[in-house]
Amino acid sequence: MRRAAVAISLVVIIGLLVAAAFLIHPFGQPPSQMDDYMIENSQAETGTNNVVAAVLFDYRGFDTLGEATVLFTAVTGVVMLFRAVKKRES
Amino acid sequence: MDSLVTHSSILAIAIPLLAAFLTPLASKVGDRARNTVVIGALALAEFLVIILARDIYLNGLHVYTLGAAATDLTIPEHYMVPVRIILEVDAMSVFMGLITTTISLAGAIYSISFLKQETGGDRFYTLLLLLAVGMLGLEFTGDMFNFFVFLEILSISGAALAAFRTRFGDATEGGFKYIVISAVGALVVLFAVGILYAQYNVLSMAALAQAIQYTALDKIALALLVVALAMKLASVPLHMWAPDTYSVAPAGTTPMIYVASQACLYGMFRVLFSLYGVSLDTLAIGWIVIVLGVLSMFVGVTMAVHQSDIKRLMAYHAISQSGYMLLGIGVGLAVLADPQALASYGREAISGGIFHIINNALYKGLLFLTAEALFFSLGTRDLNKMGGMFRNMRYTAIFFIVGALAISGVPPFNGFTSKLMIYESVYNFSPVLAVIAMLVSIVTLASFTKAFQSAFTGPALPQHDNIREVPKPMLIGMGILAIAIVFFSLFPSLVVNTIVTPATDALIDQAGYIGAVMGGA
Amino acid sequence: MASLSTWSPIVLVVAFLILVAVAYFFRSRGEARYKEGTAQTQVFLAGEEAPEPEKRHIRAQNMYWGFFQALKQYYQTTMNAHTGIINDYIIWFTSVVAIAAVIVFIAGMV
Amino acid sequence: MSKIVRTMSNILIPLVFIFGLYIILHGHISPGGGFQGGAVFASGVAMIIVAFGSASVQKRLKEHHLSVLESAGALIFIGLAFGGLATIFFFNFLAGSAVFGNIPPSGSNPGDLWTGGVIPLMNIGVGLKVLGGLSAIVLVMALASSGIEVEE
Amino acid sequence: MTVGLPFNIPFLAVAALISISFIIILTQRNLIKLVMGIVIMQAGVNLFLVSLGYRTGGIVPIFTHAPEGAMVLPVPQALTLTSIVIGVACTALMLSLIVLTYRHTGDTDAEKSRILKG
Repeated sequence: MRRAAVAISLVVIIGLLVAAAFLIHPFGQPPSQMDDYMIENSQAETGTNNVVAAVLFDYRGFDTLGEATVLFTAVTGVVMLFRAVKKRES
Repeated sequence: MDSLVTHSSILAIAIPLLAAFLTPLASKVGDRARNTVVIGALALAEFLVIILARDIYLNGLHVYTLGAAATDLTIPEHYMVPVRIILEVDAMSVFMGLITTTISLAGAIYSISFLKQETGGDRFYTLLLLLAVGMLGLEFTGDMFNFFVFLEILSISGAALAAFRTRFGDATEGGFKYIVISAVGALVVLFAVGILYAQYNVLSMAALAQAIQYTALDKIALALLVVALAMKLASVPLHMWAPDTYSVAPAGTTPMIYVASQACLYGMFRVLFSLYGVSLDTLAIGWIVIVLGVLSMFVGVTMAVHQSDIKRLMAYHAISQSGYMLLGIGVGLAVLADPQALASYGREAISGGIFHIINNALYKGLLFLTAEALFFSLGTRDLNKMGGMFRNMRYTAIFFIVGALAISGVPPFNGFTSKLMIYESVYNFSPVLAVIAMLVSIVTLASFTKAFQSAFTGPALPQHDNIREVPKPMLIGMGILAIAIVFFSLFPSLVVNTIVTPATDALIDQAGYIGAVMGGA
Repeated sequence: MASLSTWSPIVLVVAFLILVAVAYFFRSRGEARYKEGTAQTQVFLAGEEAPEPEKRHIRAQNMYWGFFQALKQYYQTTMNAHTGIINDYIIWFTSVVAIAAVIVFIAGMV
Repeated sequence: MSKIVRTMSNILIPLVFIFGLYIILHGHISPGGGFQGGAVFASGVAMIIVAFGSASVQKRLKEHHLSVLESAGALIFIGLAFGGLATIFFFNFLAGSAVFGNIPPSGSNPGDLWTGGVIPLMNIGVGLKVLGGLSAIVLVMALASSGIEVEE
Repeated sequence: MTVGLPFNIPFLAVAALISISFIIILTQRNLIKLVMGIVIMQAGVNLFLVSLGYRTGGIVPIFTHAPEGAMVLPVPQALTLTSIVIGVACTALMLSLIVLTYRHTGDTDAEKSRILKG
């Protein structure tokens, strides 16, 4: 039962992934309406030569804040997990 | 005040986040300073969400373009697509925001006395704030990739919190299961976001919703998104992590992790209604959601009756109650393309589902807190080892009764109101589904009778002689939720008209959601 | 909302309060002969000695025995499905993705 | 670890740290940035731990120092984001001002360090955060795997 | 829609990576291997994101003195960076939880280290 479920679902999922690979735009020719704006205007708007840095910290700065938060969460979590657990009797 | 309203959507996310970064420093000062920072930040977030909600009900939905020169400059001048991250808060998002902040506040207050017995309290509170931030961000964002980022914040902080009591082996296991499920789910979501980005080269939900054509790739993305979010919201048969995680999560965090899964439910509806909308094959997708809902209701409740671990029992009920929401909103989705059916019963089904989210968050949160109070006092979650606690923990018992009657849909409690809305509207769609829903409600009452009987009634067991009522902060945390339940029970039409109906309208109104960003297109 | 206009919890609350008042009335008519520490406070079980509290208490696992017995087949199947192994959770996930994708594509073709 | 490893680490570690700082500080005009530089820096810390052992590192470098560093970085970052609140959260309020305010000419140019507004400052904040955070993760996991508990 | 097969090989590589990761996750009972599967899936998704932004003959999206040309898309690179950091964070937490599970149960097998069931 488990083996059949694994086999069938894997076949369907691999099929979906391969179909997606064929259906997606040809490699090297992406649509680029949003990115073109950033390439053209990042220097004037943010004063940065590095467009990726402009995207990271200006256009999509909130994502970067979220990403920094994820790292902060993971550090807090790991330190918390390995803390000394001595129950203080109240 | 005006500028506070303008910025309230981002401040509701940013202030708890700032507090989370400050908590490690504040706890160097002392426990009292730390508690003040945490509870103050959550109370401030609650206040901000309330004024945001008030403004949204008066003036329509909020958009907030991060980093632009003006909040409503969603699209750069002389350009056709949004390039920045946009927060898009409508009545549905703010409805979830109200739930999130209320439950987080109750959970944070509740946890104070629990942390007196444990080490690592500052990390605990940091993670608790981050969990609240993750939920609020998930609910307020209008950007697909940002959605993924907040999904990860929510998952990682939730998993770490679930494993907080590291001295128990089951706690680490529950946390591990949660993080694995979340990691796989979030990666699948990210893959789907990548597929959408590849086709339309935009990430804003509104811009995507306008551009979407329901191609074969969109169908793949839809299947991946819906099932991944269904796993995060613990719908049967993807629910198995939920009892493992909910049963081990400490103190006030269990309701929060549960609300986090409700936030994923919101995310699923956002994807279905606002992102895909009527371009979907609504009947087929609606039936997928309905089947997931019915399975969740039935399997969840039958598994719950069987449990003898009180928190597992409640976790299975949480799954079962999510089924009602999926059923109600699934029926609404199935008839979304049919204006006549939508007007006659579809809207009410959606309203019932949405009303059930807030009712359920309140009473399920209260029940999780009472279960944790029992665990706090007795040191066990096993119902077989409990008995006669009514004498020793009177307030907890009363809170338990309130929650149990509400969840079982006993009139006049609020659970009955939302279930009534779901029964009536679903009956028009398919009578069998309504009958199943009623049956599930009966079994729910039966299983809570079992839990109450074994924990609170019966003869006083000698080993529990010196057990006393839980400390005051715990009672306050439970009291907030109990008062909210009583209020919701006594004035259901007020609540429905004030917050539920706008949320329903916002969820159905895809054109409004798109127009707020794309400029009436 | 059609259903909510006809539904008012206040009526039920008032009815409940009236019932409480009636019950209190009957209770107040009773005789106050209750004495601590006599045979009155003991559990009466057909004249036999009452067992210890541990034995008297009905444990959670013994409740609804008949219900579980009647649904034995169902419970065996579902309990076996809840293996608690993390891999199985993801197998369920991939299976549902597969089913959902097939339904979405078939519904698109019809 | 053997003497060869320790000697080589002694030579390499300053270079790794300087390279990490360079990547952090030049994030806005060349490939790199706070995350990448912080990760390079943390890999230097990982090298110290591998070469000298976590127990001896722990005497000099406590976990809570790294946590404070991380919190400070995070606060710099979110503080800069709050700084734009006069207009909008995350508004680049320093672009065009006296601090890091130069606007480079459009198109190809050699690059100027004094550009980018808040971006270089955010890079520094994120860099501090990532180097503190990743070092803390590495240190704590190394300590945990050798059975030493983290002190609160 | 015409599809040039040789040019979509990066996307096929993505499909292969994600398929491999699913095979590992579904069949391997060792928790460490499970995490390895998830890391491979992260790699696959990251490769997918970054290859979405490639433009034939494109240059790095940074203005320097280097010869000018069409730049590759910057947003996928930013998204990939974000996703990598998130992946690292997630992996660190998963491995820590495995260490703790091993301390409690003495095993890293998914079935033998299981306490919660039913």
